[in-house]
This record gives sequence, C-alpha cells and structure tokens, in this order.
Amino acid sequence: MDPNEVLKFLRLTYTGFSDGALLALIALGLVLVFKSTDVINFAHGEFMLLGGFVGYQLLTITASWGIDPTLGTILSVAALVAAMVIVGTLVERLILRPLIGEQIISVIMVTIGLSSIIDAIVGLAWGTIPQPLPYSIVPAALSGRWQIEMEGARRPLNLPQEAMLTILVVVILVVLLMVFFKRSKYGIAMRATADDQQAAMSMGISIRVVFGLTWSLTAVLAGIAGLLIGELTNAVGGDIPVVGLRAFPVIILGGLDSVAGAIVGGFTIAMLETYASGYIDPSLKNVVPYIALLIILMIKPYGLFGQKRIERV
Amino acid sequence: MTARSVPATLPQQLRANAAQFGDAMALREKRFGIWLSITWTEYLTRVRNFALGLHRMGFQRGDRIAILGDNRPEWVIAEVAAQALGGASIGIYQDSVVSEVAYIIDLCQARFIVVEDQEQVDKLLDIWDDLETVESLIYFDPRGLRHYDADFLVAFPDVESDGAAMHAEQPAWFDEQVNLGKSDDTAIISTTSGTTSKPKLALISHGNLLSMADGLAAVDHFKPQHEFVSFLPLAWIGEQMMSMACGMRIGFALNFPEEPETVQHDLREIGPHIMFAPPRIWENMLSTVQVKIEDADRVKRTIFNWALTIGRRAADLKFANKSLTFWQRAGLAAARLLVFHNLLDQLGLRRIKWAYTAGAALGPDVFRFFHGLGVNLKQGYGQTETTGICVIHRDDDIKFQTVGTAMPGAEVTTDNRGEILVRGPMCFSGYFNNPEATTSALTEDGWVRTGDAGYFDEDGHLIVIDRAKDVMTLHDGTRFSPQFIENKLKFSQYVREAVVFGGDDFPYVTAIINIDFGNVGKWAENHKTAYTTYTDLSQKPNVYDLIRREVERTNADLPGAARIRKFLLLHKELDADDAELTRTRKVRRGYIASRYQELIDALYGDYDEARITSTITYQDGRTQTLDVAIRIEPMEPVPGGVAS
Amino acid sequence: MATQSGIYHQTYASDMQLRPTTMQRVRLVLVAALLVIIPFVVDSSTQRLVNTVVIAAIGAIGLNVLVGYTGQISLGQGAFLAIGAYSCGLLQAYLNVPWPIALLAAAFISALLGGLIGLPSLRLKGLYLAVATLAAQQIVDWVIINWDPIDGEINGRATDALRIPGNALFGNADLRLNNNDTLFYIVAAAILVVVAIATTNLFRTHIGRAFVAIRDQDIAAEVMGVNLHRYKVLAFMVSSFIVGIAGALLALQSTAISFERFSLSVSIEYLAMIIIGGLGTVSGSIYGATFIVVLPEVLRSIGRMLTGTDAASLSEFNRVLPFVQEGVFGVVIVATLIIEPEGIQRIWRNIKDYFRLWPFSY
Amino acid sequence: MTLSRFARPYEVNSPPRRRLVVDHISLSFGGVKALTDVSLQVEPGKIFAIIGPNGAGKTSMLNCICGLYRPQHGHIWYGDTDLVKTAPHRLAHLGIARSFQNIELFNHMTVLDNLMLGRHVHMKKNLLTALLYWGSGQAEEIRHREFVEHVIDLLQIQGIRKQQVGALAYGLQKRVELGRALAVNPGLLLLDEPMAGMNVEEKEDVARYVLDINEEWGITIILIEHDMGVVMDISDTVAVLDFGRCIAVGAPDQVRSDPAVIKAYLGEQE
Repeated sequence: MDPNEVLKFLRLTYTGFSDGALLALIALGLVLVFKSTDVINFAHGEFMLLGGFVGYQLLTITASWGIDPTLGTILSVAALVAAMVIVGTLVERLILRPLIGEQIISVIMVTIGLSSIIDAIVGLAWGTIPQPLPYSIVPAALSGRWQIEMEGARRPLNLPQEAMLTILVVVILVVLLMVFFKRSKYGIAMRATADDQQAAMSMGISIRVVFGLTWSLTAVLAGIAGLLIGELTNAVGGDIPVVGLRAFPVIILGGLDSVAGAIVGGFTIAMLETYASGYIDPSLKNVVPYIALLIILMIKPYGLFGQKRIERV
Repeated sequence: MTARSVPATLPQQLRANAAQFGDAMALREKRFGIWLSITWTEYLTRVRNFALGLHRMGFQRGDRIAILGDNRPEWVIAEVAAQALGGASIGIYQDSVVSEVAYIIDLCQARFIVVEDQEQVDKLLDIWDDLETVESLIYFDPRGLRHYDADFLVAFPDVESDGAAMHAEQPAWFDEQVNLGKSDDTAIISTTSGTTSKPKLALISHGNLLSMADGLAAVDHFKPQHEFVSFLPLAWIGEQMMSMACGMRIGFALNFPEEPETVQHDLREIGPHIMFAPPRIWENMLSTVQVKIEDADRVKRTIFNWALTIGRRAADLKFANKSLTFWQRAGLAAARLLVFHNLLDQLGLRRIKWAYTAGAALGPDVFRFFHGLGVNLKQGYGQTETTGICVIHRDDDIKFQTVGTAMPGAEVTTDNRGEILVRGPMCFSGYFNNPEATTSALTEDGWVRTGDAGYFDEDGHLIVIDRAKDVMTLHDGTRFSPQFIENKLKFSQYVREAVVFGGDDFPYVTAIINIDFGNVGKWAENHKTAYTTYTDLSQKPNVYDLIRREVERTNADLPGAARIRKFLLLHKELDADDAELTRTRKVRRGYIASRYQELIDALYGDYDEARITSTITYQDGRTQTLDVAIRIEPMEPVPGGVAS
Repeated sequence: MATQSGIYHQTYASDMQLRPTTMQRVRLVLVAALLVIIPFVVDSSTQRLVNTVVIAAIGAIGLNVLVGYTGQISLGQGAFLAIGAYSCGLLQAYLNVPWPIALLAAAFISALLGGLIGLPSLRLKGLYLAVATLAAQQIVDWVIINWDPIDGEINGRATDALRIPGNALFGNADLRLNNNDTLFYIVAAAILVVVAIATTNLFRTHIGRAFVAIRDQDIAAEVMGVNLHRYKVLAFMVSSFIVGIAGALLALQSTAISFERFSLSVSIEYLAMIIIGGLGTVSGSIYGATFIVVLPEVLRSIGRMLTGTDAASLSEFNRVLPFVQEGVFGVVIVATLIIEPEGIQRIWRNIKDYFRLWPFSY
Repeated sequence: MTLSRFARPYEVNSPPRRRLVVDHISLSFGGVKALTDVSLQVEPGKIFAIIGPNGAGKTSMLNCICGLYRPQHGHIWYGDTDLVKTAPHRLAHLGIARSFQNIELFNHMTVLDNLMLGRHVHMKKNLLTALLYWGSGQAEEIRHREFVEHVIDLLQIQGIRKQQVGALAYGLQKRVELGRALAVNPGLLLLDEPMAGMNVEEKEDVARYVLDINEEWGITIILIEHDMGVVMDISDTVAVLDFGRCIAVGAPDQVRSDPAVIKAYLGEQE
C-alpha cells in the first residue's frame, strides 16, 4: 500500500473527525431547540457569529488588562456564556414567543429575519474584516502538530493538535448536557416538554420557562461553537454563519428531534465532505452532504433517528 | 278584453301585465345561491297551468284554497290560479301550530291546500282525519316526502303539467274563466290578527285589493322597474296588499328571499325601492344598528353620532315643515356622504324611496331615527278589514305622532265614542260564515268599525290612541295608551318585548319585560357575566340593573301617574306558539294577563319575587316544566303607600 | 365607499365573477392606468428599478403558488430562478434562439426540472421538505459554478458568469431587451399581468382548490379524491414555470449572469416578499416584491440625505449602508410576522374593510 | 341538471351502489392490535352503524376502508375492487366518501369551496383551461356549482355558503363536512361520529339529514355514533366492536338484547 495514500487517508479522517465534532456541536444546538419548541433556528449560524465576536472582544479586553491567557480564557468563556444566556432569553421573549403556534413557514422566516438583524448588528459593531484572536485559547499542552513515523522514515502527518480541542469540548458538553437532562429539575422539565407539551403543562411545568431556558442553552452552545471556529481558523469573521448552514443536512439526516442523530449525523456528514473533497473533487464539499441527505430522506423521510409522526384522523 | 279596459281582478291584471311587460321579471326567488327569475309571460303560463290543473282536480268557482308555506313563487301562483277560476285563497301563517291550522281550515272549509314542504305536510297529516272538507294536499318542496304515499298528496308540478295538457286541448278555456271574474268576487280571505279573540276570516275582494293599490299608487308613484322584497308572511294582509295588490297593479318585481335567516342579506342584495313592514322590523333594524355601532371603534362611533345628530335635527325640521339653513344643508350632505349612504347600503335601504310601517304604532324615537338617516318612512293605519291601510302620511306632510290622512277614495271619521270608522272601496264585505261578527263590524251605512280609539289633530291627521278597549284610565283619571309606554321601552336595544298594565282595576303601572336575548347576551359577555339559558340570563342581578336604567329613562319622559312603578323580567320569550303573541307578533295582552296571573298578583302585592311553574314547548313538540323564581323590581314608591 | 346593495346575481357566471362591485372595477382601471403611464413619467434609473420590481413580482407569484397556496415550503427559489435564467441564456448564447422563444422554452424547462425537484415532496413534509429544497439550491449552485459550458468570457477574461448576447428580434437591434428598458418594461409588465390573471383564475378552479386543500388539510384532500402526488408535483411545476419566466427575464435584462444572483439569500429574499406581502394571494406577492425591492433604495436615499458630502462621510455611509439595509430587512420580517402575519395584503384588506363596513366594524 | 326543487341531482349522475364486504381483516400498530379478524357485510342502500366503546377500533375500521390504514391481513371488497390495495385518492373515484371524527375541513376556504372540492373527482378540465378560466373551464365550474347548491339546499346551509369555514360554529362545521362528502356524489358514505358534541336538536337535524341522504339520494351509509338512541332509530344493521373484535352484528333490536353486547357496555359503565 502506498504510504502516501495511507497518510492521506489518516489526514482526511482526522480532519473529518474533528470537523464532525464541530458539526455535531452545532447540530446539537439546533436539535435542542427543535425538540422542545418545534422551531428550526435558521439564525443559529448568526448566534455563532455573535458568540465568536463577543468572545473575540472579551479576549481582547482581557489581553489589554495583561491577564495570563489561561485565566483570561476562563474569564472570557464565563462572560461569553453569560452574554449568550441573555441573548437567548431576549430572542425567545421578544421574537419567538409571539409566534408560538403559528405555521412552520412563519417560524422559519422569523429566525431568518433574526439572522439578518444579528448580521447587521455584528457588521456595524465589528465590520467585515476577519479579526485574529489576541491569544490562543488552547492550553499549551494541546498546541503543536501531530507527527507520525511510518516505515522507518519520518513522514510528517502534520495535523493541528488544536483540532482535538473540538472533540474534547464536544465530549465535555455532551456529558454536561446528559447530566443536566438526567439530574436537574429544569432538564427533566425540558425533556417532559419535548415529549408532550400538553402533558407537561398539566404537570405544572411552565412552558415559558422551558422555552426561555432552551433558547439560552442553544445560544450558549452556538457561542462556544463560534469561539471554537475562531480558534481553529485563527480569526473570527463574517463567514462563520456558512459553517452554521452546514449543520442543516446534519440535523435532517439524523432526524430533527434526535440528539444521537445530531452527533452521528455530524460525523457522517463531515466524513463524507472530507472524503469526497479529498478523493474526488474539492468542489464537491458543499453538495455531497445534500446529495447524501436526499438519498437518505427518500428512504427514511424522518431521517436516520427521527420519530415518525403518526397522523390521526 | 280590450287593451284599454282596466282589469277588474288580479288574474286579469296578470294577463294585462304579461301582454305589456312580457319578458320583464315578475318574480325572483333566491334559490341555489342565485336569483332565479320568472318573467311575466312565464308567470301567466304557470298560473294558467296550475289553474287548469286545479280545475281538473275539481276546483269550482267559489271554492277556497288554503296556502301554507314560506314566500315562494308557488305561493303566489297558487293564489292567482285559484282566483282565475273564480275562487279565493286563504293564507295560513307558516309557523302556525297544528291547532291553529286546524281551526282556520275548519273555519274556511277549503277543499285544497297548497303546502310548502314536509314540515307543513306533517302538520296536516296530524289532523287529517278532522279536516272534513279537504280533498288534496299539493306540495311544492318534495324533500323528505318520498315515502309519503297518501293518494291525496299531489306534487305541484304534476298539477301544472295536468293543466298544460288541458290547455293544449282547450286553449280558450282559461281566458274565458278569467273574463268571468268580477271586481266584487272574493279574492282572498284574510285572517284577522286576533289580539283579542280567535282569528276571524275577512272576505277581501279583487276590487278591495286593486282600489287599495290604486289609492296607494296615487299617493306614491310606484313604477314597474322598482324592486320589492317579499319577506313578510303572505298570509298577512300587509304583504298581500304590497306584493299581490300593488305588485300586480303596478307590475314591479317581487323578490323572495332564500331562507328566513338570510332575509337581511338578501334584502341587501336586492336593494328594494319600496318596503312595507310592521314596527318590529324597524325596531330590530334599529337595535342591530345600535349594537353594531357600540362595537365599532371610537372614530366610527363619534362620526356616526355626529351624523345622527345632524340627521335627527334635519328630520325634526322636516316634520315641522321648516326649511334648512345653508349650513344645515351642508352638514346634512356631509353626514349623508360620510355615514348615511353606507349605513343604508349595509341595511339594504340605500335605494328605498318609500318605506311604510303599519300594524301597530311605531315609537317616535325609531321614527326619528330612520328619518334622520333619510329613509322616507311613513306611518300608515288600517286593518285587515280595510285591506291593509286606509290612512297614510304624505311625503311632504309627515308627523310621527300621527298616522297621516285618508288615502284617496277612503273616508275616515270617528264616532261619538271616539272609535275610528272607515268607508270606501277598500273596505271588506264581511266575515266568512260569521254574520254576527259582520254585523258588529259594519254599520248599516257601510262604515267599518275599527275598534280603535282615535281623534284628528288640527291638520286633519288621524291620531290613533290604541285598541279602544286597551286604553287605560290611570288612577288619577287620565287616559293613557299602554302601547305608548311599551314602545318607549322597546326603543332600548335590550328590550325585545314589553307588556304594560295599569288602567282601571290596577292601582299603578307595571311592566312585564322580555329582554333581547342576543343583545343582552352580548352585553353580558362583555361584562363577564356567565349565563346558560334565557331564563338564567333574565334573572341575573346586573341584567336587572341594566333594564332598570332603561325603565328609568322611559319613566323620565312620562307623567307621574303613567310611570312604571314595578317591573319584572319574564323568564321566557313571549311566543306565538304559546299564543302569547299573534302570528304578526302583536302582544295578546288579555291572554298574558290571565296566563301569568301569579306574576301580576306579585306585581301588585307586597312581594320581592314570584315563583312560577311554566311549561315550555320545544319546536319538536316536547315539553318541559320549569320552576322559576322571578324577581320583582320596584322603581318608585307606589301610590297609596303599598311599599315593597 | 362601498355600494353593494342592488347587486344581485341571476346566473352562476355572474355570481362567480371576481370583482362584482363598481368600486373594485374602478380600482382595477386605476391600476391598469398606472401600469401604462409608468414608462412615460419615470427617469431611466427608476425605470430599471420598476423593471426589477416587475421581475420580482412574477417570481414572487410563482413562489406563492408553491408556498402560500400549496403549503410546500421552498428554500430553493434561487435554484428555480437560475434554471430559468440559464436555460434562457444558454439557448441564446449557443443556439441563437430569438428571445421570445428562449423565454418560453426556459419556462417549460424550469417546469420540468421544477417537477423533478418537487419529487421529494411526495415523501417529505414541513421542515424536512424545506431542507430538501435547500439541497436543490445547493446542488444547482454547485452546477452553475462548476459546469463549464455555462461559464463565459467577459472582456476577454474567463469568468464564472455567462454572457447573454441579447438576441435581437427580427434582426432589429432596437428590439433587444438588455439595452432598451422601456421595451423590457412593456414585455415584463405584460407578462406580469398575464401571470397575475392566470394565477388568479387557477385558484378559482378545481386545480387551484386542490392545491389549497393540500395546504389546509392534506389527508382530507386525499380522501376527497385529490391525488396528492400528482398535485404536489403539479404545484411545483406551475410554480417553477412562473419562476422560470422571472429567471429568464433576469437573463434577458442583463448582459451577463452569475451565480450570486441565485444564491440562498435570493431564496430568502423571495420568501420575505411573500411573507411580507401576504401568503396565498396574488396581490400580496406583488406588494411584497415591490416592498422588498424598493426598501433598500429608499434606505439609500434617506441615508444620502442624512450624510455629508465629504469623502469621510461618504466612506462611512458606504460602510454602514449594507448593514442598515440588512438589519431593516430583518426587522421588517420579524415585525410583519409578529404584528400582521398575513402581511401587507391583509393590512390593505383591513383598510378596505374599515371603509366597506363603515360605519360598522363587522 | 336543472335548478328545480323537483329535479334531484342523483338522477343525472348516480354512482353505482355496490356491496361492501369486509373480509377477515386484522390491523395492528407495532404490536398493538387495533382490529382482529373483523368481517362485515354492508348491503347497498342501507344504513349500517358501527358502535362500541372508545378505543374499540371503530375509526380504525373506517380508516382501513378508505385506505388510510393498511390492514396486515384480510380484504375489503367494494364490488370487485379490493380497497386494501387501493390508494386513498382512488376511493372518491369509486364513489366512496367520508367525514372525520375531528373535523378535517379546509379552514381557509369558504363553505362553497370546501364543497366544490368534493366535486374534484368529477372535474376533468386541464390546467390550460383553468389558467384561462374561459369557455369549457368556466362551464365546468358552473355545472358543478349547481350540484353543490343542491347539497347546500339539502343541508340548509344557505346562510353561510360564502363564509370561511374556520370561523364557523362547531355544529355548522360538522354539517359542512357532511356536505363536502356528499358533494362527491358517493354511493357509499362513511360518517365518523357526525353528531358528536351536538345538542339534542342539532342531533335530530343531522339524523334527519342522514335519513334524507339515504332515502332521497339512495346512498349507502356506514355510521359511527355514540348516541344509542339515534343509532337504534335510524340504522338498518348494527355492528358492535369491542377491543378490535366484532362481537355482534344484526338488526338494532337483536343487537340490543345480545348478551355479549350488554356485557361489553355494562362493563364500560362508570
């Protein structure tokens, strides 16, 4: 076997894997919202954009205070989480709540409108030029590049170790979320609401609180994803929402209401993209997920893990 | 028949109209969603066919045909067909209960009955064995009658096709029959409204009908191209007078609404030029407007109220025969443009040239309201025995407290006891099979005794006080009309019906009031009052407060002795099916007084509530017994100090 | 104000007319007059703006057939437009087809491909379908960018854009559409009128009713005998036929077309048009298209008035304007959905009702 | 077709009435048995009622007949056609129409348009005539409007024909739904609780309409209804379902006195 081919395969797989983790993280946010509020959030990419720039701003401020990067990172991430909670709550209260019960197209459009508003705000505040982060948020232990020896000769695999960070973050977040949903009162309320709104209401669960919480949570997830993208690409810029768009085939493929689907879908789509662009044609990166999606949907109309809704008459 | 001679009967007039108007529309019926039309020629053909068919079934000159159903072309075709054969028709109110139908058919001894549908057929089958004279039931709506196999049940079109066949054999026979008709022949037999007794059957001739039409047409110049919506029962003399007499004489089209509940909508579609309706129709229209305006936004309400003030002022000036100043004219024009034009369009009255009210007194406030909008509403007076009306307002001489002056051809006077007497070509010739009643209704020199009390004002206008026997003598000796007080109460959108007691045996004035279920119900919803049934709603304390304010308003305009001292809200709606109202929805005061004796006793005793057991009859004939406590609401101290 | 009394119908044909009252007819005549007058009274830049509005209106009507009337959400409007535009452009560029034929052919090609794109709707509903149409959008975008025959050369440079020759009709150079705004207006406005009338008619008949029935209650529609498969695909075809015309007009208006004009953001803009204008109405599509096309221009003009003329102000203006335009676009969508989800068409109808019901409120 | 009270539309275009035979059908959803080995025969021109406690499988039965559910075993024969193998939208072509338990009207359309949709299967004109609304296209609409007007007349909903269905009161919506099914001009009509939630008078009206439809238009009716009084009054045959099994079939009197039925109903009493 040609070692170069093996290396290429390893390189693509590694990229696909870390990319998949990122997509899974984004998809997770989308699925979360859909599960409890039946809304598909077309502004998720813009939440990420906003999170990226807010994170950039916080890092810049901490840097200007001359704080140690590790402490600065922790402070900034904490502040970012707080900021995104506020954004999520506001968005739910002002924009989504009035539309509860409206038809699907209205709900889609309101998030699209929201995305334009966020785009405009970010553009006015930070402009269009990508801004490099003042310092890396990756701990020094993780930075650097992977090197692999093969067949006696040193052949550099040359992969960024930072990519591991995404996987780490996704794992941590998924564990946290699972604990939250299993153990905390609000997490249980959210699951109950996702199962059956009417029943949840009759159990005394406040749908409004659950909705507010959901949107805050998804905004936080998006914000962290945005900052991660900034770290991985060395700068935050206006193209972050494009990454968000890539999550749509993921959630449909996995099934709109399935957390497992989001994770499996994220990795599947990312792998497909990298292999297709690596082995066939780079330009295919953008369409392959959609072609795969169409094929899957023709076979399973509610995605791989989605629940079929039985219609009663 | 020569073209110039004036037709003496309705069938002759129809023939003349068919010759003159031919393909112009005679009848229009909203059916299957559109206005299906019958031309004058078709009208004549169908009348001819049906008449010949009837003849084949054995209908003789002088026979009577009873007709029972909603206003439809078949109704009038049957009527004119019977008349063409020298017979008479008798309309029976379509909502009559079985006993009423039996009573009238028994009285008029009809041999043929034309009915609309299964509902009416069922009524007649219930009493079939008691109907000795009747030979055939002819129905014109076959739905549900599929399995009715009685051989006396005949479909309307079958009669027509029989007649068509006969016409083919004897083409001249029908014309000969029509030619035999004379002005004195009885055209219709009309039931009197019967507020005081069981209905009597008044014989109305072709001459009566046509001279009435000529009289009215001489006052108001109807034209063939005018539209008329025939939505009140054709059994009512007023509808006969407009639809059959005027419609036929002038040649304007009759429009029949699709269903009773679509009348308002259909009326608007047609936009009639002429309308004749009893007071309750105008009162209903007014309360509809009041309710809708209350629900409108402030801008609309303000502009409406401003326009109405302008309109009312103009109406008052018109009543006083004064002319308007330039600014008043300008204001009125603005009010018309901004409000009235559209309002009238909504009500279907935009094209009204002449509107009439008769049958009972219309409250002055209602009258002013319509004149304020610019509706030329005129009061008329008359009764079944005078073929509808014989006294009418003139366009330029309208006084709302009067009923106008005698129509051309009619003589009106009062006798020494104040009873109104009428004489003229529109006066009937007597009651069917009831010589005693005829003698007491007609004087030897041909005057009709109306039984109403009245007098003439300085301009020669007739003022009707009330049914002579209803006029009350109050405790201070003044004479007062209970109707006057009732009309004042009924001006309120929340009051549907009111019955006032007070004269003679009673020491003070009291009222039994029916709330308007729709409007009060809506008011209750707006005021967060939950209710279930009419009975429940009528006894809500805040509904009592609401009506109390209306009674206070009424009392404010009344002299001390005529003021209402106590009232109660009746637990059920007065209903013609319970004989509390006549079929024309006039209150049968005497019957109510005896039926609700306990309530009256309570009103005149020292009680704050009365208990009543009442039996309610549902549409399907089932009955239910209710035990209700009805609150007695005191208004003012009662004379003589019987405090409550 | 309305005059409705005295209007009664004696035949079904007259009962089923669209505009029975005089007022409605007067309004119609006024609109027609306005359409005729426009080229005589506006300057050339306004005329171009009007032309853009007309194209957008046609496209919005097409999209509304699918989304508003039939309830099939499409995020692939850009793709449908692209198919129309490139079909028309390629027919002109490679086969030298005269523009009227190219236009018509483009519409039919769009209808066919639209039916194909609509196939997933047979299995998918709601959001799943929306994302499937997003797939169409991505795939068509990819084809445009990567398929060589539809790239062209402009001024000697190879680009992704396809050059549109702007074929003359009857060999008469004046009858080209991409250099004669007035002629273009006449053609496009005439097409808009025809499309508007035809679409309105469609929804007076059983085919249109079947579309609406699928939107309102698809299972009941099926039980009543509506073949869901056939009618959903038909809705896609009718919609893309009309959108294809709009796309072809876009090509005919320009000298070159490239993929940016058919991107996802275009799809979103069209969805915004029908949401803001009013779902499921022809008039709403036209109001919405006008609003969305004119809005950025109005913002630009207002901005110009408020900005100084020095270089610094101008550059600041140029930096801020696109964001303001986008932000206002978003705010308008959100505000419409929250305040009047049935859009401008509903607002206009409420105004008409206010006076029609005058002095009442119902 | 003419607009006379005496002309009945069915005389012009009466669909063939066939016998419906439900032949040993079983239906289950992921292990839950909704219907077990049910067999029924519905004779043409009769009113056939299906009764039973909630969850007995009555609506599932109708859904099987009209193709919304596919039973795993058995056949449903309508004449020579096996409905189990027929697409739902073909049913209307065969002359089978239904109403739904929870009203499934087209809420944004007028009453008239809802009823006109019932005529869908009878309308043949193509897209081009629809776009032009000219000549034959318009003539077709008018012809079917006439039919629909007969339905409106029968059900006495003249007053609401141009109102949006979504805004109507519940009882009226039920009536419109009945009308929509009737507009199909069916030979077999499936009614799923047409009187649910109505007061006594409304129920009597609907019972009257059902009889009229059966007698005047000669339509076979399968009726699901909870009101025993009405069912026993108007049906020719009654079938009783309990836990997905048919426990009795027969004339109303016969079924009323059937011990199995009494047990099933007594067992259900609260």
